[in-house]
Amino acid sequence: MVSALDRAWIPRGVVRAPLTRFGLWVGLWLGVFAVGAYAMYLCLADGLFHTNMDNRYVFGLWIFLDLTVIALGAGAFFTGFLLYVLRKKELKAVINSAVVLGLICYSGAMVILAVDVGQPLRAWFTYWYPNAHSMLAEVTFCITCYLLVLCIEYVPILLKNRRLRGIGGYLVFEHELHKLMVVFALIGTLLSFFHQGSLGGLFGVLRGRPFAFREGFAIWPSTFFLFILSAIAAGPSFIALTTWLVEKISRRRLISAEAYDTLARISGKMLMLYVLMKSLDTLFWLNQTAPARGFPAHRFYEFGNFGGWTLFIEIVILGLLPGLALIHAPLRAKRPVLLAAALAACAGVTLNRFVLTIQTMALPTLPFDRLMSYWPSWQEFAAFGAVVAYGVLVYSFSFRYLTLFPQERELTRAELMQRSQEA
Amino acid sequence: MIRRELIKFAGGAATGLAFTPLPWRLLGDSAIWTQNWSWMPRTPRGEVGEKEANCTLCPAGCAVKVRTCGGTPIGVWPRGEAMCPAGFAGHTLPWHPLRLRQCLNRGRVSSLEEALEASRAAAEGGLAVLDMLPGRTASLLHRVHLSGIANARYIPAPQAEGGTARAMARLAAGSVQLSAELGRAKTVLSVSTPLLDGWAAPRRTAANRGFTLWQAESWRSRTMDLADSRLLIRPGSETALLLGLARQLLQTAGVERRARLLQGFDQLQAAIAHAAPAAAAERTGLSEDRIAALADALLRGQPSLVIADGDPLGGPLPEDARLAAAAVNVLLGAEAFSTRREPPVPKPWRCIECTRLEQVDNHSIGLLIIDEPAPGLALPWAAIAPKLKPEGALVVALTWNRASYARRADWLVPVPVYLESAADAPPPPDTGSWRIAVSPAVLNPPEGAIAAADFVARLAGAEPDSAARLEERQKLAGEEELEAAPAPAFTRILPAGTDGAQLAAAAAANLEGPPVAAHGWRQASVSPLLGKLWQEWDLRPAPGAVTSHPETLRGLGWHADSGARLESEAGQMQVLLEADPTAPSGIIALSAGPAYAQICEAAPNGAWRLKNPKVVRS
Amino acid sequence: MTRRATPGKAARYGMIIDLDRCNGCGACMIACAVENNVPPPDAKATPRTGLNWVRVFRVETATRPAFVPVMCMQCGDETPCVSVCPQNAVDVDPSTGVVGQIPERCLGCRYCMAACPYQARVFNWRDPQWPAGMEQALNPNVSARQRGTVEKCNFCHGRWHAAVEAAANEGKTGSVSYTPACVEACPAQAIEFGDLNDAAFAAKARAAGAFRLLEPLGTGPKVYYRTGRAEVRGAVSGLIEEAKNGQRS
Amino acid sequence: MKIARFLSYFSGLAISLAAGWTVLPQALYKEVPQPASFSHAAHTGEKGGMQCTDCHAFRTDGSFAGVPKLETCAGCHAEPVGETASEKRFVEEFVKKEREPQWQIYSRQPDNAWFPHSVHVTRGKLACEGCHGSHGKSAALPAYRVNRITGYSQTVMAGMRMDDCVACHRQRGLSHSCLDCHK
Repeated sequence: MVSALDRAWIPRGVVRAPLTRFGLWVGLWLGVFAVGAYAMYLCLADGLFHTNMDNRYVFGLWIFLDLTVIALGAGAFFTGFLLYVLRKKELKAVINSAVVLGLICYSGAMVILAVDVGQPLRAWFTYWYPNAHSMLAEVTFCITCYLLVLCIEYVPILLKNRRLRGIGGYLVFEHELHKLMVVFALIGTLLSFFHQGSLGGLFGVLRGRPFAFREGFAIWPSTFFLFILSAIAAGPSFIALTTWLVEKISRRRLISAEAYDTLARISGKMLMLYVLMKSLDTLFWLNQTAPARGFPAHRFYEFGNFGGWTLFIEIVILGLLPGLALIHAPLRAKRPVLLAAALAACAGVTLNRFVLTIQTMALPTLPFDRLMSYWPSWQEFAAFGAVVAYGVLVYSFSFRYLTLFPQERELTRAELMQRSQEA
Repeated sequence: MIRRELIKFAGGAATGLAFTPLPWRLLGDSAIWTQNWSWMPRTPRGEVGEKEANCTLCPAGCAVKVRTCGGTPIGVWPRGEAMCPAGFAGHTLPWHPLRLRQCLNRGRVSSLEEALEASRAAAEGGLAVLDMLPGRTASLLHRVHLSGIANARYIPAPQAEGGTARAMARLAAGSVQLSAELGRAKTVLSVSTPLLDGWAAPRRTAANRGFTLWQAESWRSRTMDLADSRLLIRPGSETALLLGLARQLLQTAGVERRARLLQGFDQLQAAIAHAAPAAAAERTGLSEDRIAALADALLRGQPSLVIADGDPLGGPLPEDARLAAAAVNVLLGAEAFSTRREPPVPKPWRCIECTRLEQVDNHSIGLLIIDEPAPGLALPWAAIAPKLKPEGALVVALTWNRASYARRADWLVPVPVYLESAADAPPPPDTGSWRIAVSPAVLNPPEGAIAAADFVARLAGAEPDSAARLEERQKLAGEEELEAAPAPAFTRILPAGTDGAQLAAAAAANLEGPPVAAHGWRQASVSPLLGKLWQEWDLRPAPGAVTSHPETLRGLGWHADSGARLESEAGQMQVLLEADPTAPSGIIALSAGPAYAQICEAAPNGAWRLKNPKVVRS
Repeated sequence: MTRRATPGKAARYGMIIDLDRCNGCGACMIACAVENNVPPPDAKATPRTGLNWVRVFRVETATRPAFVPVMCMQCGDETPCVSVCPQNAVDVDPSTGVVGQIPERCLGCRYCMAACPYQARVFNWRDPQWPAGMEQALNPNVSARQRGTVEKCNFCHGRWHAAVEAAANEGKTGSVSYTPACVEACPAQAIEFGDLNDAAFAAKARAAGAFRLLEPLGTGPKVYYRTGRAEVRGAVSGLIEEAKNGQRS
Repeated sequence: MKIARFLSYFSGLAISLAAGWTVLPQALYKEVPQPASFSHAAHTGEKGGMQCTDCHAFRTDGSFAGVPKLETCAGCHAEPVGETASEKRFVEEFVKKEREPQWQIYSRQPDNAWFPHSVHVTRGKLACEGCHGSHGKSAALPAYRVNRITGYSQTVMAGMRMDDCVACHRQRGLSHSCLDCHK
């Protein structure tokens, strides 16, 4: 009964793992999710003292990961933009997957945020009594709206399912919706631009924190634009990485080499642009912005583990090097190089988010204060684990029952034909 | 088919609900609910008033006003003068988590009548009242009531405060009471005494204190931080420093002439003879020049005085150090000392004499009543225990809390605390001018609490009337004219107790065991709110904190930043080991608290010491 | 000690803290907690999770240590915490200049805490708890805060309320005067409270030896410090020049 | 498109709309009985002739005492004055036994709100009726209904919320900041 139902939902022409193996996989992640859900319950019902955050480290692991996850999820809007607006047809191969990834990243971030604030029941106050000057209000508005857009973008993928399209009206609806996708892609791009930027602005506007503070354009500090750039640089890399990972786990070929190449090329170009801008910004900040506020640059890098190495690794090793590898066609043609560079690009963005959140919190501002360290509690790790598990589960079900990679059917057919010819 | 219809129905219902007030009301109400959680305390409502009072938590007796709401105290604020941090939390003492509210007989809930009955039976074996806070009206009343009981003794706790003044009084002929008047001094040398942190009234030790302070101590105490000149000495070298100082002083012409007038000068000189500058310098770790500079400062900045009382919770300094300090004061002319006038006693009150603890024979007490009216009072149990009869001795603690004597006493009887009954503070140690600092009753004491004096009265078969007696005395004090206290002629004082050989031996004695500098802030246990100062911030050392230089800790094999048990022959206490690179090396600073009194012993020279201390990781 | 402010005419309340007088006793911290119904520490509380509206830092200098009380600076220019709050739970009262933090509106996102360079804001990591019965002794003029909200010093606004109410009762429409708890509590009279719109008080705040914390940040604090000791000014002010002078002395 | 196909949809819609507008908002409140019955009308007006402040007095320091304590009632009702059964019961149950009645207070504001009566009444010269309506003329105590979620009385939730305060203050140009009214 169950397996018949399972077969009926799997798209035509693709091969999926046996139900038992899928069940085991789902069970494993459900277990991870359950532990995290318990940790979240503790924080919500008991108070945030279950985390190791404190009055100094007001933002802990969660915010850092939130920022990272959202940066990596930027692949969704950027791919949509490239496909629907700039008509890069080869990206049709990954757009569905990108939308699902985006949906997971954004909804996961929202869940984490709801647990991370002290009074989640008052979260709607931000909509009702918004402070127009606050970057966080901007972030909240944009993320919610964009999450809505992602849901709308997810609907056609869902409705294309073999069982659902059988229901009268759904197919028509899906068709009509699809025609509007350009509009949604544009809206999504706009919203994404703003909230990626606002997330950067979140720290850039902290005029009391010279380590994070940046001057900028109009109301937006330079980190506003750097965040957009770094997110769209890392987004395609992340999609390439996840696609490769799904290929490995499902043991299927999902997209063509061309698609990989396109993703890598775009990522590389954007990364180079980002590295250039970031370097200029850093130089201006170290020589101009920070000293003007009474903090000579060396003061930021004389504390314990936070030496100048973070800056070097972030910009050169995890920025310039992968960027060079990705814009150089012969190099990125080698799959291991491409993957390593993509990984480095994602790691670079992660390190950037780490520096801006955790290091900003760690560095003392008062001259008579000292550096303090922070290590998350198990509840923080578990809660994040739950979000990862939630993402894996949503993606797994989407991958099994929906068409995330349109090229997969063709590639499978080619593979089967090749195999029968060999036989 | 049915399933599909149900889904449609649910869809319709959901759409409909969105257009009713309900979801929005739920959203709004749940948010308001977070502002009105049932487990959140409601602030009191009622008329706000103010009552004049004095803080009776310590001898400073600061003048305060008590703010009340509906009759309940909601805050204590200074009345013109200064207050210490504990004073501001004093009104919360009645609700202290350790507060004793019922009579307990070895942990079993009991009644006052039973406690009285058991006490009456045991009193025949010899009754003694140990007063942990002598000098109050209640202390006088103990003596009044005990006069009606045969074979009864009144024992004031040997306090750390006033140790130097008492040593000087002992040197003086007759039984004159003396008091060091900080207000009159220009230069003060404080030897291992928390002079600016609990020793004297806050109003005297705040900014603009009016005197130059030299602090000689073996660790960086709070007084050390605030002192004008700091002398970091080796632990146990107090006597050596003071004798070295005396020798320096004697080399000054005028001083020697004055000293020669002293009877017993030979003895003093004999002691000083052993305190060669080099020897004193070596013992204390200070340079000879530094000691000379100190002597010079004390001579130039007259009136000057030396206080060597020790720490209220870490224990007094050894008797020889106090005597040496007294001798130095005599050499300095002791101009900042005055005879102390005790608050008046109504004529008809017949009081029995005080018995010093060391005068009490061993195994002579059948019933010991401990009067512990306020937090933070401590006396090593090891000093009390030998005085009890080995068999059948009964210990009754008339106490505010269920911690300090709970393990030792057979009976715990609750007493009213600060603001629960009219009470007065004992005279402060830092001034000879007296007053009766009274706090009125603002709150009702818990059911079953009895004033300590009333308990003793009932034991003696008298009427319990401590409140009326306090009023009587207060009235009398109001009528008394205050006289200017004459400065005593110290040049004629005989340092009778000064045994030169003994002093010299003390100055050269070797230390036993690891050098522990025990200290404590007596008011620490007044309210859990005070934890803000050490638990939620690190302004003061937490009770039970052991601070030391990392090297020293490592040398002892103790691990920093870990909880541990400090064990001695008398008992054990929980401590927290903390490494502090700015701490002087070779010293273990123990923030003692009353728990320390339970594990240390009183040495023959009066100082408290830990016997064979060990740290065991817990 | 207390300067007057006229309703209708805006006040800019401020403080001048004399670091040479502060002896680090902590009376301000306890008096503040009592006045503002800040709960006693939980068994697991630490200096990093604790609730203190004013904290006295012990600052080592070349000579003897200095004690520096730090509370909310009630920043006047570009108040860092006000602009970041997503839902207007923080505002500057134009009639007093006090930066208000409204726990009832607070979402607990702690963005304002990240924004504050003085670390003057604290978070209720858990439900506040008083020992049984002690809640009777709470101050009726200040409400208790729930867990998950941010709180901070507001120059004892409960006392300001009480002063306004008392003035109204006497039918006065003129001025009210009040004294914050820490000012009343300080045994060394190290803290002076007043209206910076009052010329005499403002002159005192600007006198030689006076400075504000992290002044180059441009936050415009209304809490001033003063000291005659160069080494203290060097270690505390955050000014590079002062730090150099302090080391020299 | 046949209506019949959406019949179940519309029936769901209609039922939830009806319930959501009528029954459910009422279900949010629960009724708590007052300890005794009381007629404001019998005390005020021509018959009683008393003013609001005769019982709801200001203390000497200007604070508002709110609902009077038993001693105020007992000042007149040490013995029954009239002949009603409820008065007799009140005297027997409370005055004679010196038991303080635990009145439910319709307009009790949250702990975090600071509402000084002296500022509004003594200085602002506002009439009691402006906020409390015709409560002082009621012949019997209305039902005290408390919100099950928020714990506040319906009177507060309906007409004495922050929005109502703010509206009045805005009108008079009096609003400055949150701390004006929040404590």
